[in-house]
Amino acid sequence: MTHLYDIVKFGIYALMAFSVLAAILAVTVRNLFHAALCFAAVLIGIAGVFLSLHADFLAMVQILIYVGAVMTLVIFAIMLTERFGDNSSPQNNSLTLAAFGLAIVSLIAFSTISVKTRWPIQENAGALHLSVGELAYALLNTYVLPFEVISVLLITTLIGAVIIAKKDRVS
Amino acid sequence: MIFGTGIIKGMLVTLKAFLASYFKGPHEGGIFTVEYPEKRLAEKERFRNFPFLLYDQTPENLRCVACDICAKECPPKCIYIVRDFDKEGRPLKRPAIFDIDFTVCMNCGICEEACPFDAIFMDHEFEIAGPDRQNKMLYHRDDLLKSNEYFNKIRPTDAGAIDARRREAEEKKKAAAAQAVKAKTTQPQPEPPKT
Amino acid sequence: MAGFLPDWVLVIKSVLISIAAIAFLGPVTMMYLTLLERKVVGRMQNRIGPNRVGKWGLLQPLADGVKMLTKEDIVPTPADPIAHFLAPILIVVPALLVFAVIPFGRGMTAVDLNVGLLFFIAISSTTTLAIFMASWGSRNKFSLLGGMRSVAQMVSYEVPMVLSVVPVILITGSLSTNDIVLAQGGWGGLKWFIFTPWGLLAFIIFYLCGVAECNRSPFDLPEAESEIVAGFHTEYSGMKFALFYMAEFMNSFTISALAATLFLGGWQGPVLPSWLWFFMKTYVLIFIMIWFRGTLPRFRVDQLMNLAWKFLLPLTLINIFVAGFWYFAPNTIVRVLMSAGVLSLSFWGLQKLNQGYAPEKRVYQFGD
Amino acid sequence: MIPLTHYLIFANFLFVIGIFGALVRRNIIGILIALELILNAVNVNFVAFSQNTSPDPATGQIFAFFVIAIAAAEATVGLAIVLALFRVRKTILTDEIHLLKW
Repeated sequence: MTHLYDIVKFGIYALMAFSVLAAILAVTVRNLFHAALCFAAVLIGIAGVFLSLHADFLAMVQILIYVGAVMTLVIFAIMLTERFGDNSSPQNNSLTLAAFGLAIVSLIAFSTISVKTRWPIQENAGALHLSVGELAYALLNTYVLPFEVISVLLITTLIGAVIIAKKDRVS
Repeated sequence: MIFGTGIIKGMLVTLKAFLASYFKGPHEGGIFTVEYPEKRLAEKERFRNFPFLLYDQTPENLRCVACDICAKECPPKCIYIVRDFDKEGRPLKRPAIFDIDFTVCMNCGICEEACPFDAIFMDHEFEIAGPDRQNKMLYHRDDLLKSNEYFNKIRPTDAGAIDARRREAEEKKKAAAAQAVKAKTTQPQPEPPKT
Repeated sequence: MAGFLPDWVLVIKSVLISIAAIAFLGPVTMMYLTLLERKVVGRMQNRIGPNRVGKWGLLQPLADGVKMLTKEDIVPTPADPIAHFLAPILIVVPALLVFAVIPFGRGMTAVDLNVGLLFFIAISSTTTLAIFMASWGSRNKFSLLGGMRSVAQMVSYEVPMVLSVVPVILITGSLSTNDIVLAQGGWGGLKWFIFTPWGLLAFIIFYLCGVAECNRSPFDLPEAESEIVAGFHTEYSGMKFALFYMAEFMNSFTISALAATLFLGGWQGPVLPSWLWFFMKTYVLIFIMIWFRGTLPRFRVDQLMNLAWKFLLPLTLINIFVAGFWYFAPNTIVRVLMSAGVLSLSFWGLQKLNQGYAPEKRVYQFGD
Repeated sequence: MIPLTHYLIFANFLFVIGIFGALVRRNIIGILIALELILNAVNVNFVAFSQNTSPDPATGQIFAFFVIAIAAAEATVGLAIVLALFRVRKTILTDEIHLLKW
């Protein structure tokens, strides 16, 4: 069975590399529509990573909400605001070099932190599978308050977004 | 009116048509398509397609006398006739050349009505295809010839009426001829000329 | 076999077998669904439908396939090459992925995920992305219009579809499609959910939204031939168009299969083998979809949206409430009557509410 | 299977790319995409930690749900603002929007 684990492990690392590459493309590609598509690829990659962490309900929710809904929103916004001719203007401003330097520095800093510190790893670390029932139990018992607050927040966002984006009635 | 009943009523109509197509005959709402090459619908008698020339018994005794009336009457002018002459140059009552250009002919049937000698009629045979327009679709006299039996087969009533009329004219002519012959025989001895 | 295979090869072999089965089943069902559709719609219009190629037209799909393959594949010059090229692929991928979760027979589910149903809904919601790419990539106003319409329709019909599935999950207590089918096994395999009041209503709503989800018949506004040529797949020809066509038919198969699984008891049935039951139910539902196509005219955009947001959505919310009551109420006739009463009352009420809908007078911004 | 640190490094990469994108992009929607990237990186961290270190693995995933919900809400409002802005200023490039009042 070890060969199978190796194949699966290699698959996951490939998925991670694919998502990082897609993320880099999503940030640097000039044409915004392609950037949004690369971002969708990153989301699906991350859903795959969630699957590797045995969080399959979360992976499905991620695909459903992010790729299904948020991407639709982003692409609608891109379509409504993109004037055909102007995607030739350089997408990045003068900060590029400074931002790149900051990025590299912070990357190194975070990585050393995450590698150096000894995290309190549980012994049955990767083995436990979480059933949807336990998840629901946690969501509706221990975390019921944030659950209700989130629903209120979503309603207000819904109404707020409609009001902001509504064409004001020509009186 | 409850929300979905209109839709259900419409659906039942199509379901009835769907079931009828399996169990009903062609005239009670079933399928009436005739699958053409294998099965055919009989043509109506007065169905007109391109004209053809008629001959009695043998292709030699053509009914057409090259009177050129049909060529004159033909609206798109697609008939071309040249009279036949015998060796001494005397005109004969036969066409040497009788061409119909099928690409021009519009199957109107005026030539059939105009022909006083019952020589040209509209055919039922419509599956005509030629490799090219110029020479293959220009039908000459021999291609147009068809027998009287064929004419009776495709248009029994018209052919019957025409044959009856011709036979009757035949008898009348024979009777007249016989009568004329008898008249000639009864007075062979004219009185001697008065001196 | 010489020696027994190491166990990891067995695992891979079983995976490959199920992949091969689905890769074979998908396109073949698609081909013969096109033939079934043309025959049935033909029979409804008193004509025969294709019967030239092969015995009863059985080889017609092959002929269509060859035609599609040999057709020239035109890419419009202003088109955005990447989006234009990727769109048909990204539409077929979810259509095929979704086959993994459908229980074809007693033990015949390719991948028995314990989040099977959510997998189905999540994957079928990614097709909006591919439709966006197709409509935006081909830089053509018809396809853009078609793309916008179809995405608006798919998003607004996805909400009632997902909510209409919640009662089934609530009653069976699990998201896995296999458990759902097992839960409908009582009365000798006939205890289907459709025989409960909330099940019937949820089935109708799920099925309607399913038809809208694959842009078929009464909801085929996005590819309305008469209005916007062919919607988002206007600029496609040859093999790419065949992929769109295949995705649409595979979606209609999977939606009918899932509706059969959730409400008609999947492969549960008294005597016949389990997979036969499954395919019979699915094909009955596909026949109904084709029947819709043979009868109903196309919806207007506002009727489409009203139906989804003002009629189906409130109905599903009430349905979830009734299913909750059904779950806790004792198993007596009172429970049936009450839930049936509440549901029919709400159906009638909502229909009355929607009756008086007169579209507000349009305000023209520029033309007075 | 896969040690925790590999997940953390993956999340760091995404996080850093997100920050770089947010700083560098001129188009507001580009910035919104970068922001979503950062939130996703945070999600990966949540789930990785909850799977490997916390006694009750559900906590991480629950927080990931909340992050997804808030990210969706934030994206909606952000794009509504972008549309309103585009309607007024006909452009959504950040360096062209520098006047508070017209």
